[in-house]
Amino acid sequence: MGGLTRVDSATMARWLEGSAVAMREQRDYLTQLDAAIGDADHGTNMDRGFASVVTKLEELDDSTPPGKLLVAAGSTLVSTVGGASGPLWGTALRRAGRSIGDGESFDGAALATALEAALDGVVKLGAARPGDKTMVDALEPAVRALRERVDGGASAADALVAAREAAEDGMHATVPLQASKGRASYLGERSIGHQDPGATSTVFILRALEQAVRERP
Amino acid sequence: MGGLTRVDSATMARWLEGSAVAMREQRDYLTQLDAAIGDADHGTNMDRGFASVVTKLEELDDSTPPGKLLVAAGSTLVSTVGGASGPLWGTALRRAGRSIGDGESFDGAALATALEAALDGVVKLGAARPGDKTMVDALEPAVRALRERVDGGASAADALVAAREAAEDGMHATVPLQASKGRASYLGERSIGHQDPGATSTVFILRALEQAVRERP
Amino acid sequence: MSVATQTLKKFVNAPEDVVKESLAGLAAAHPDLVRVDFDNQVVLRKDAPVAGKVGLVSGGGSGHEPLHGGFVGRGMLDAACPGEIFTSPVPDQMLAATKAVDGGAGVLHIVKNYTGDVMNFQLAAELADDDGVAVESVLTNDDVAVEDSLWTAGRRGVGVTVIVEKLAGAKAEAGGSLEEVATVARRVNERGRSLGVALTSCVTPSAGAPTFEIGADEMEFGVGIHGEPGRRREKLKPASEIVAEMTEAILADLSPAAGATLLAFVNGLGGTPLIELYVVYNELAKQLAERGLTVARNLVGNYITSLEMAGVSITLVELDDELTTLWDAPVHTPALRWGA
Amino acid sequence: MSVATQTLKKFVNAPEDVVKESLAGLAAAHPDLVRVDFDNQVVLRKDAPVAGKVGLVSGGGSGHEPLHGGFVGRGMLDAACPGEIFTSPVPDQMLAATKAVDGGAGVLHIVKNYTGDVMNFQLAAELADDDGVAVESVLTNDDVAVEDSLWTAGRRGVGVTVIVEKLAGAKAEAGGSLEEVATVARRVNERGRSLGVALTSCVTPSAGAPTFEIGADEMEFGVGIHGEPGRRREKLKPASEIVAEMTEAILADLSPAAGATLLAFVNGLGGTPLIELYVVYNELAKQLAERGLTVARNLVGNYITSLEMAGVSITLVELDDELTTLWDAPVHTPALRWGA
Ligand SMILES: Nc1ncnc2c1ncn2[C@@H]1O[C@H](COP(=O)(O)OP(=O)(O)O)[C@@H](O)[C@H]1O
Ligand SMILES: Nc1ncnc2c1ncn2[C@@H]1O[C@H](COP(=O)(O)OP(=O)(O)O)[C@@H](O)[C@H]1O
Ligand SMILES: [Mg+2]
Ligand SMILES: [Mg+2]
Ligand SMILES: [Mg+2]
Ligand SMILES: [Mg+2]
Repeated sequence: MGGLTRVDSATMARWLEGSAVAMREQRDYLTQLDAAIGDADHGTNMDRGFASVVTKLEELDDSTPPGKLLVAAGSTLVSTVGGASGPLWGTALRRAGRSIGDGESFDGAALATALEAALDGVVKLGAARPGDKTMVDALEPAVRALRERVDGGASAADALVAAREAAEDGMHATVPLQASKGRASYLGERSIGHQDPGATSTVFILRALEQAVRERP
Repeated sequence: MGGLTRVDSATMARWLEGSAVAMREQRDYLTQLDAAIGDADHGTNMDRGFASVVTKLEELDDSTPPGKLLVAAGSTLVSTVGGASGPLWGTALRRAGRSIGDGESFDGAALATALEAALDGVVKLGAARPGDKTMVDALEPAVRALRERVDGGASAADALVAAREAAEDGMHATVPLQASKGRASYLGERSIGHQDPGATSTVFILRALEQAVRERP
Repeated sequence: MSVATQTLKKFVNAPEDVVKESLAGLAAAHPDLVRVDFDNQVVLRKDAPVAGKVGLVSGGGSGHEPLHGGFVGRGMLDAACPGEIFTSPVPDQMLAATKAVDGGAGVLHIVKNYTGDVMNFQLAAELADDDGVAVESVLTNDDVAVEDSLWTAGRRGVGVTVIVEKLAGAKAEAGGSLEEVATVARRVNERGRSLGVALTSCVTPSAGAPTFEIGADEMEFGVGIHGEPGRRREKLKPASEIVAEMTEAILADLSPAAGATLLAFVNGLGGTPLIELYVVYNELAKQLAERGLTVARNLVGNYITSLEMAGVSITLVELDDELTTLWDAPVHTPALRWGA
Repeated sequence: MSVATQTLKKFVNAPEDVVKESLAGLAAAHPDLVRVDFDNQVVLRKDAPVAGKVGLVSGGGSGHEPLHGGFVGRGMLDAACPGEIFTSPVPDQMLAATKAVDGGAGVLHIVKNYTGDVMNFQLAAELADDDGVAVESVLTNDDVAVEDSLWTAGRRGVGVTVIVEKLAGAKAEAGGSLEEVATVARRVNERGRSLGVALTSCVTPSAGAPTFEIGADEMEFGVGIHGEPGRRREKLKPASEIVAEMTEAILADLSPAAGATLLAFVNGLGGTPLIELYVVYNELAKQLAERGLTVARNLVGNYITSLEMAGVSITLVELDDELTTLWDAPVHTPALRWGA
C-alpha cells in the first residue's frame, strides 16, 4: 500500500471515537496523574471534551470532508474542555483540519503535514519546548517519527506505529523532568519523578489514530 | 469529738485549694465526660474557676471569717467560669457562706445548714430535680447524708465521709439516667449510659471538703 | 486530651489566648465600628452609649463567629460579650456591657437558650437592676431539632438569633422604646425556626480533637452549634433530599400561614464552602416555591458557625411589613452591612 | 477514583451538576444584583450592558467562591465566567460575557495567570476582536510562593485578583476609559503580592478525595488555591511565627517604600474559622506596625477560597491616593458591599 494509503472522514471519525473511548477508560488514571503534579482534572477535562466531540460528530453530515470534521472536533474541544488542554488540543485539531483542506481523502504525507500543523499550533499557543514536561514531549517526537517514516515510503499505518512508539518514549521520558510549563511548573523540583498527564493522554490519542488508520475497512 | 468539731477559715481555704488541685488533675477527664453528652468544656471551666479562687484567697486577709471567704470564692466562680457550672457553683458557695455568717468558726450542724443553703441555691437557679442527671444528683444525697449524720451526733469529719459516699453513689446513678436539664438534655435518649460531668466534679469537691476537715491541725 | 499547640490544625498561639487575640484582631480591623474593652472582654459599638437609644447586648460562647462581635455596630448590637470557646460569658462581662451601652433608654439582653447563658445573663440583669439600669431579656429558642418541653432545658437558640439582632437593632436605631424593641425581638423569635445538619465535627482549641466522631458516609441531622447531637444520625444523602427533610421539619413546626412571606437564611457552620451553600439555597428556594411560600428576603453565608464544622443550618422567619422594613434598614457592622 | 455521591462529605447532588446548581442558587438569592445566562454559564450584572461604561469580565475555575460570581454588581464586575471546579472556563463563555457587557466603551478581561485561563481568555479576546469589541486583558500574578521566570508559567494569580476587581470596577463605574481602567488594574497587580498557607487539603467533588496528603502536624507554606504545592512542607507553628514568615516573604518581594500605606487582606481558604482569621490579622497588624508600615484599609474574610481547605492567605497592596479612593467607592455585589 505504501504511500498510497488514503485517509478519509470515516477514519477520522473512528479516530475521534476511539479517543473518546480511551479518555473515558483512562479518565481516573489521567486525573490521578494530574493530582500528583497539577489540579486533578485532566481526566475529567479530556473525557468531557471528547464525549462532546462524539456528540458533535453525530450532528455532522456523512459527507463532511475529513478536514472540516477535524476543525469541528477542535472547535468542540475548545468550547467544552477549558483548562490548558482544551485550547491546546482544540487548536491542534483545528490546525490539522485546516492543513488537510477540503478534499475527501488524503495520504500519509498530508497526514504528517497536518500533525506538524497541529504541533505548531500547540507550540505557538503554549510556548512549551521539548523537555518542559508537557504534551509536547509526546507529540513532537511522534510528529517527527511520522514525517521520517512517511518520507521514507512507509504506509500511513506503519508510520503511525513508529509515531505512537515515539510518543510513548517521550511520555516515559517526562518522568525525570522538572516541569517548566503549565501547572506542574509551580512544583519546581517536586515535579520530578511524575509522568506528565498531558503527554500521557497524547499517547492515548495517537494510539487511537494508529488503530483507526489500521482498521480502515 | 462528736458535734464539737469546729470548722474555721483555714479549713475552708484548704477545701478550696484541694478542690483546685482536683480540678486541675481531673480537668481532661471532666472534659471528656462533657464531650460525650455536652460541649467538652466542663474540665476547663472548673479548672479556670478554682484556679481563680486560689488566686483570690491569696489576696484575702488571714483574718477573713470562713463565711466571707466562701462568699468571695463563690463570687470569683461566678465571675470567671461562665457556662452552667459557674453560676451554679458560684451561687452554691455564696449561699453557703451567707448561711455561715460572720463567726470565726462553726460546727457540723452549721456546715450541714450551709450545704443545704448551697443546694437550695442551685435548685432555685437551675430548677433541676434529683434524677435530671445533673450535679444535683450528687449534691442532694450528700447534703441529706450530712444532715442525718450530724443530727445523729457524728463529727463533721465522719459525717462528711458519709456525704461523699452518698455523692459517689449519686454520681454513679446518673449513668443510666436520661438528662432533662442542661446541655445533655438535647441528646434525649442518647444521654443514657454516660456519667454526668457536673455530678462528677461535685464528688471531687466534696472529697476535698472531707479531706480539709479531717486534716484540721 | 491536652494537645500541644503545633498539632492543632489551627492558626492559634496558646489555645487559651485565642479569644482575646481574635478580639484584638477584630478591634484592629474595624476601629471605625467597634472598640474592645479588654479588661471586661466586651466588644462595644464605637460610639456607645448612644444617648436616648435602647442598647442591645448579646453574647455567648466564642467559636460562632461572626456572631456576636461581628454584629456590633450601627443598626444592630451595641455590645457583644464573648465567652471562652463554647462557654457562656460571665455576668461581669454582661454587666460591664450593659452599663457601657445604656444611653438612658434601657438595655435589651438577647440570650440564646442554653442553661449557662440563661443563668449568667439572669445574674447580670439582677446586678444591672441593682445599678438602676432597666433591662429586658429576650430568649431565642428556635432549634426544632430539640423537643420543647417544660421538663427539659427546652429548645436551643441558633440561627434566629442573627435575625433577632438585626431586626431588634433596626427597631432600636429607629428610636423604638425598650418595650417596643423587646417586642420585635420576641416576635421574630416566635416567627422563626431553624434546623442544622453537620457532615463533620468541629475541633475546639482546648480539646484539640473532634467533639464527636462521625462516619465517612454519615450526617448528624439536627446538630447544635456546639456539636450537640441532633434528632438522629443518618446516611448522607443528595442535597435535594437533605434540604427537603430540613424544610419539612422546620415548616411542620413553624406552620406559616398559607402563602406566607418568608425570610430564608442559609447559614454555613464554618467548614462548608459557599458553592455548597448556594446549592442548598437553590434547593430551599424550590422547596418553598412548591409549597406556595414566597421568599421575600434571604441571607446566605457563614453567620453563626461552629468553628470549622462542615454543615449547614436553615432558618425561616415569617415576615410581616414591619419586619421586612426593619430588615431593609441600614446596618453597618463588621459582618453585615448595607445601606451604609 | 470516582466516588459515589453519598460518601462525598458535601451538600451536592450529582457532582457534575454542582457548578450549575450553585449558580442557580446565586441567581435565586440575588435577583436584584445578577442574572445568570445558563446557556453560556455566565453571571451577569443585572443591568448589563451599562451604556458608556467599560465592562469588566473575569472568570476562572469554580471552587473559589465568592470569587468571581459573588463580585458581580455595581462597582465591581459586569460578568463572571465560572468554569468547572478548578478548571478554566472556555472561550465561548468569555465571548458571550464580553458581548453581553459591552456598553460601547470596551471590555477589560481580568485573568489569573494560569496556563489554561490565559489561553482560553486569549482565544476569547481574538474572537471578540473579530466581532468588533475592543478588549484589553490584565493578568494577575501575585503569588510570591512561585518563582517568577521567563522560562516557566510564572507566578500564579491569587488574592490580588479580588482587589483588582474592586479597584478597576470602581474606576470603570467612575467613567474611566478602557485604557484607564486597565492601567488601574495593572497598577494594583504590580503593587500587590500574596502568599498562602494550607493546613488541610481541599476535596474536589469529582475526585471525592483530598487533592494532597498532609501530615497531622504539617502545613504547606506557599500553597496555591487549587491545592498546588508551595515553597515547602513544614511543621505547624504558632500563628505568630507563621504570619511573621508570610509577612517577611511578601514584603521581601513587594519592597514597599519606607512608611508605605498598605491595604492588608487576610483571606480564608474556606475551612478556617473567622476566629482564626482575626488571630492572623492581629499578628499581621503587629508585624506591619513593627516595620513602620501603615495599614490604611483592610479586608478579613473568605473571598478567594479553595473549597473547604483550612488555610489562609495574606495579600498586601501598596496604596496611593487614587487606589484608596477607589477602594472606598460604593460597591454592591453579593459578597462585597458598602456605600450602597
Ligand atoms: N504551555 C503548555 N504547552 C503545552 N502543554 C501544556 C502547557 N501547559 C500545560 N500543558 C499540558 O496540559 C496538561 C494539563 O492539562 P489539564 O489538566 O487538562 O489543564 P490544567 O492544567 O489547566 O488543569 C499538562 O499535563 C501538560 O501536558
Ligand atoms: N439546670 C441545671 N441544674 C443543675 N446542674 C446543671 C444544670 N444544667 C447543667 N448542670 C450541670 O452543669 C454541668 C455542665 O457544666 P459545664 O460543662 O461547665 O457548663 P455548660 O453546660 O454550660 O457547658 C452538667 O454536667 C450538669 O451537672
Ligand atoms: Mg489539570
Ligand atoms: Mg459543658
Ligand atoms: Mg459550655
Ligand atoms: Mg485545571
